[in-house]
Amino acid sequence: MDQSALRQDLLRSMLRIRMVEEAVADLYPEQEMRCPVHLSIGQEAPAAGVCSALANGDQVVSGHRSHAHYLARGGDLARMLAEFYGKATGCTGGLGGSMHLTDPEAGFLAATPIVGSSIPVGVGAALTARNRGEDRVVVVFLGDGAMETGILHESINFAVVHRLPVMFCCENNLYSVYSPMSVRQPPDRSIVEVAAGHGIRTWSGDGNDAEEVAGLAEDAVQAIRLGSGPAFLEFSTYRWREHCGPYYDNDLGYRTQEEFESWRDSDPIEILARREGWPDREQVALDIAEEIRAAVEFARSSPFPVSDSMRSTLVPSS
Amino acid sequence: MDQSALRQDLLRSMLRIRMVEEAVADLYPEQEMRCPVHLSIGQEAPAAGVCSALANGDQVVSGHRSHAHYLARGGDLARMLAEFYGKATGCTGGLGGSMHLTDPEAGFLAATPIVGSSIPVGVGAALTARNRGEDRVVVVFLGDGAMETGILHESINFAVVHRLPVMFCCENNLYSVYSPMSVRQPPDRSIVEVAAGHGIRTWSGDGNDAEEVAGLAEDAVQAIRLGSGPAFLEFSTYRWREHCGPYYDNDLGYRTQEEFESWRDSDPIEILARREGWPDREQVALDIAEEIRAAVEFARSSPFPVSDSMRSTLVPSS
Amino acid sequence: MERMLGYGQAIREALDQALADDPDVIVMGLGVPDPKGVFGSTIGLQERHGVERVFDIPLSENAVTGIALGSATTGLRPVLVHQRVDFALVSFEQIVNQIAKWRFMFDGRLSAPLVIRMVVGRGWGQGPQHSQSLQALFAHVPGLRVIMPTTPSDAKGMLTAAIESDDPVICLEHRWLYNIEDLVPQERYRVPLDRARVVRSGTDVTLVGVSYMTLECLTAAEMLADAGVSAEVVDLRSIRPLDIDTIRESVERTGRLVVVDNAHVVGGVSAEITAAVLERSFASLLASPVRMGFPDHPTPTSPALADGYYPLPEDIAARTAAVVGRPAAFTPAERGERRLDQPDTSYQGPF
Amino acid sequence: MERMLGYGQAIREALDQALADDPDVIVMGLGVPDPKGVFGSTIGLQERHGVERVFDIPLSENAVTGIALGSATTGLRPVLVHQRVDFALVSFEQIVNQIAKWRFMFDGRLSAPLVIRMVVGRGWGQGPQHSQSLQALFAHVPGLRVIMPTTPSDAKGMLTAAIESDDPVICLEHRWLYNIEDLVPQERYRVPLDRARVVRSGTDVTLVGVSYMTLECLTAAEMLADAGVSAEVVDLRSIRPLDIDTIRESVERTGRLVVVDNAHVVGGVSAEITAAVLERSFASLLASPVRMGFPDHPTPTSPALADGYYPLPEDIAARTAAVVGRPAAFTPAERGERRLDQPDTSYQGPF
Ligand SMILES: Cc1ncc(C[n+]2csc(CCOP(=O)(O)OP(=O)(O)O)c2C)c(N)n1
Ligand SMILES: Cc1ncc(C[n+]2csc(CCOP(=O)(O)OP(=O)(O)O)c2C)c(N)n1
Ligand SMILES: [Mg+2]
Ligand SMILES: [Mg+2]
Repeated sequence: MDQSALRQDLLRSMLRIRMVEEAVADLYPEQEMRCPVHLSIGQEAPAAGVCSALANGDQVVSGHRSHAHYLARGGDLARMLAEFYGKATGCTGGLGGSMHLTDPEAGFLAATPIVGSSIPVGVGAALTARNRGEDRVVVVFLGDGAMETGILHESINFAVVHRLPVMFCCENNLYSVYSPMSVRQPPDRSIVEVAAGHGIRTWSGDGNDAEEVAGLAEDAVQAIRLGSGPAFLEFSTYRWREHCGPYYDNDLGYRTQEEFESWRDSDPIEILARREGWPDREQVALDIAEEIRAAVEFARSSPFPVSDSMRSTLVPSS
Repeated sequence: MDQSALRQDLLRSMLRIRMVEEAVADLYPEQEMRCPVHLSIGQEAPAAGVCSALANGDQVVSGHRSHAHYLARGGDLARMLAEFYGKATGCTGGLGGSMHLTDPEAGFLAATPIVGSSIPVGVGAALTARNRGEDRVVVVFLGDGAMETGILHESINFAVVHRLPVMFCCENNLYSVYSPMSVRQPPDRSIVEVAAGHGIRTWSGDGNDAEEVAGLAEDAVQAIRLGSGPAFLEFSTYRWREHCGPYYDNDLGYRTQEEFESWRDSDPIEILARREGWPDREQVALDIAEEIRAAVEFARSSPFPVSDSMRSTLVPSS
Repeated sequence: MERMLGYGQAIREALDQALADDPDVIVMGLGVPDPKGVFGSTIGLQERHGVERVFDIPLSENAVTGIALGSATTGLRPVLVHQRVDFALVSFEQIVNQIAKWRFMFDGRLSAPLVIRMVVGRGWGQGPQHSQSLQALFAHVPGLRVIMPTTPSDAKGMLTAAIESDDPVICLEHRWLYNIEDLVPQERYRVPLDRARVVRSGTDVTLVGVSYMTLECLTAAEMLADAGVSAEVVDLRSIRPLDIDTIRESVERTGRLVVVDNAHVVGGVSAEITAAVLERSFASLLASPVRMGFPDHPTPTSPALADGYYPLPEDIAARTAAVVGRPAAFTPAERGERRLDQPDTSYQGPF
Repeated sequence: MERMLGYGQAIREALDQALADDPDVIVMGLGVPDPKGVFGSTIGLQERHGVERVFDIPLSENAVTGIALGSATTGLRPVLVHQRVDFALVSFEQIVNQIAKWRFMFDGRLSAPLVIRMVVGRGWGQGPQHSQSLQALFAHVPGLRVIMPTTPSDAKGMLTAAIESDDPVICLEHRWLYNIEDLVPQERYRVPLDRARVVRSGTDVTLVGVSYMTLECLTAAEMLADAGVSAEVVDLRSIRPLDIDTIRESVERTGRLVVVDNAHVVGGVSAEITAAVLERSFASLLASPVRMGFPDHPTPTSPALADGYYPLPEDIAARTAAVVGRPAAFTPAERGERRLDQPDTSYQGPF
């Protein structure tokens, strides 16, 4: 793919994530999506860039903030929104909600919201690939907070020992809920450094530059496919809205307005749009808006699940 | 303390550990010590060296293989043996056995045998020291296997973030039960390297040279007391006997006779004895033998605990 | 002096007073000093008591639980806070293998005087991993104390007693209780950690409620009164040790027992209560005890599915009336704008 | 063809046949390929099936449990092995939050067909952290299957069924069962995962045994027979889902129930059985059911203390005789050289 086509794709992917998340934010106050939502507005680039480097059959695993990953990987938009609305047509039939997305056919394996807990699931998927001789890369998305969980370290070590085809992608957005790095991690060591301690190959880059992300991911995926074992990537980025929910929350005072503005000024969509030009932006936006409108319509008009239908088949009972 | 006096102390400490462990090994087949025992024969130097660098008030925490640490720290020998015999006079009154030693008055806080699980306990003790403004260093002994537990990484990170006075001492004896390093950790990264990834200061050295151990521990303890935060030390050493129990087990085939012999030839006691001379070795051995004899006598002749005495006071009940 | 206080405010006051009275008390947990202050229960404590005594933690609940233990066994009195009990499962090994057994296995030479607060979620699509109510898991572990205060005044008094206790205490706080208020004394006081409380007298049947379900039982009792059934309601409060004597005394008077747990029925606390009462009062029972709680599958997220998941007052009333031998149907309580995934309309998620 | 096989050999045969029949089956765990092979249950499997399918793991049980899940949900059939259930607690979050709920919370689009074997320790001073019997913790979690086969032939057949099941299965194996032998068919066969089994018929009382305690119940039943009491013995085998129907059917005939669990009584499986039988068969009960198990404190290490800790056949017989209304004293069974912390004299520790 030539670089311009790549940029167009990345732009479209990011804009789509942005517009979907903004639609969710706009609709959320209606109180019909009755589940927690962790929006990715402002940090669309890692999702778009990393997923652009993936091939059919590759798999993605994520955590609580997974909408962007699901969408960038090609997960079904209408079923995602239906899930937020708690509908039977949702991607988990209304059972999971926003924090439990899946679209296995699209290569989005699973997201679950206990921080750190889904990381080894991706490693296990890579083990399947190895054992079955399937040429597959598994991406595990995680946040800077997840770096503090023991299970992340155990998972990296296992992946390195077994040289598994797994790529850990850390979106470092500086916060875990309202907690800054300073109360959670040492000031004088970077996230790639602690990962590298395990003997895994690392890359890091500007997580608001989707093209840079795509390039690094491309390199890492290639190395993995050549059999060099797992990879770890860190991307610096920033979440614009509140940790969970549709609003801005800079008024809470856990971060400064200046910090927020300086990050907002490096909007990943505008950065790439400036670089590329992007003449048909308006048309792309119109198409996406229409897609979202239809998806919202689908979600709203879908039926709710019925209580008794699921019980017996989904859990063992005597 | 001049270097010769230090060596004499280290020699005495190591010989005492060796002779106690050998006495345990000799008596164990009588089947009166009815609990698992993890002997430290061959790896006495880290215990002796590290503990020689500690002052009154410092505290030690350990895991399943803790006899050497308990003894080097000054834990009560007779009560340890009584514990192995399951007696009421044991250091945990017969409730814990060999894997649950304590002598808080001597500065040996606690040992428990779930691998990794006692590591944060040492960090917590260091937190107490900080909060109470007590000038105290806490040592956490662990094995190479414990490096693979998530809780070790979480514990180091916390200690670094809070700059706590804790010293992690890893005895790398190449095996976790019968499992070699190759199936557990990557070939091309060292144990200090993965620790250093967390931004902790590290030291490493020959774990069969007690004098070297003592020197490194001295340095690290000093740095900690000066407020530079936690330290991580790795010592290479080797366990001579089986993982658990009194016998040799090279016949099992999980390690080679050559490997065993080459390590046995670098006997930590002989290395230092050669360096120092040690004219009164025989007298020291006689004194220790007498101490052991008396301790065994005490342990054997002590009464068993009585079932009903403990229940009500040690656990909440309505 | 007594004032109306919310559940979170009452807890905050207990923590504040403990921090003021004992320099060894510390409070830590994810988000403890943040602007939301764990549903208001820790707001302002760091400013008042300093960053060394009230602090945030890395996302490392397992190690921090061991750190709490290590600090407790060397003299501090830590209070560790989890915004969801589901998160605390990463530290289950520390709690079950170490903390619960610490005093016992070290023959009383060491102890683990610490408190772990855990919030039990409900509503607004908390779903399978954010709304479990896991008291039964802790209730099976000797060495722990497990409490579930229902009212703000009990929350303050029991938490105060928990911090002073030499035993480790697991304190489970239902999220929806944070939306109720109660008269709470201003001074420091203690409520025993092992006593159930009769919160409504009755003669026909004993209703035992766990945490938030006690409130539902009280509403059910009113409905039952209208139907001519006199229900006694017991607020369990203590999960381990269980105060079986209070329950038994009631059941021996009423002859009938309905336990309404805020958790899965199978293998839950309601089974232990039933079996324990039975062992003591077999001859007094006029009917088979009944257990109510959550169905035997994980909690679904969609409000459409959650609606059938939790026992409602009218369900409790209907089952109870049947036990008493006066079957009746009960119309749902008036709830205005409130939907079933909210305690009241002021609760609009997301947590 | 049937041969006498030990428990570990029977398990090994089940694993070997599963590995041979299905290329997606893998076996992993600490020490799996080592010379001791988890009490003999995995010996030689790596040599026969390769290092990619049978392998040792880092000391990272928590991540490896998630790795098992990830491999299971993408097509493998992993069997994860822990030499002690106590160690598995580090992975409790994975089991409870993820594995148990995986199929449910993903609406059946994903599943978690995996088996976790855990050995329950006893004897030779295993003490507080190496001899817990934690089935009640798993039994409270919907989505899991929990089994405790007692005999080698059940161990083989249930493990075979477990590996083929689309549900996650927790298999708890009592260490002392590794010292018994049984006739085991050579071919591959399945024993249902949710059926209790009547292992001795009787008319006066139903004795339900859990795992090793089933053997103690059988001995007690013989003692009782000598005293003129006819005890029916049920081997529970399945902890979740419970086969209450088999027990109820027995209790409705005998009118009396004694449950002997291999675990703490309080909040244990015996409470669930008691409550569930009661709900179905209240009218048939002639006496209050009785629960036996471990006292409500951690397991002490000294053999002197362990001696009073575990229910012995004579204790079971005495309690049962009392329930039947024919109180009697029973003399301990002859045990020769064996001390109470050994299943037989061949067991000389350390594990
Ligand atoms: C084990 C666990 N502890 C706490 C939480 C609550 N929680 C949800 S998201 C989150 C912050 C995670 O931060 P990070 O990994 O940086 O991801 P981000 O939200 O910044 O994308 C926390 C603490 C949780 N879900 N799981
Ligand atoms: C969590 C846990 N898993 C497994 C075990 C069983 N186990 C006891 S000691 C040990 C090996 C530990 O190796 P290492 O840390 O290197 O210490 P060493 O025995 O070599 O001194 C294992 C696996 C355990 N006690 N705890
Ligand atoms: Mg973050
Ligand atoms: Mg080792």
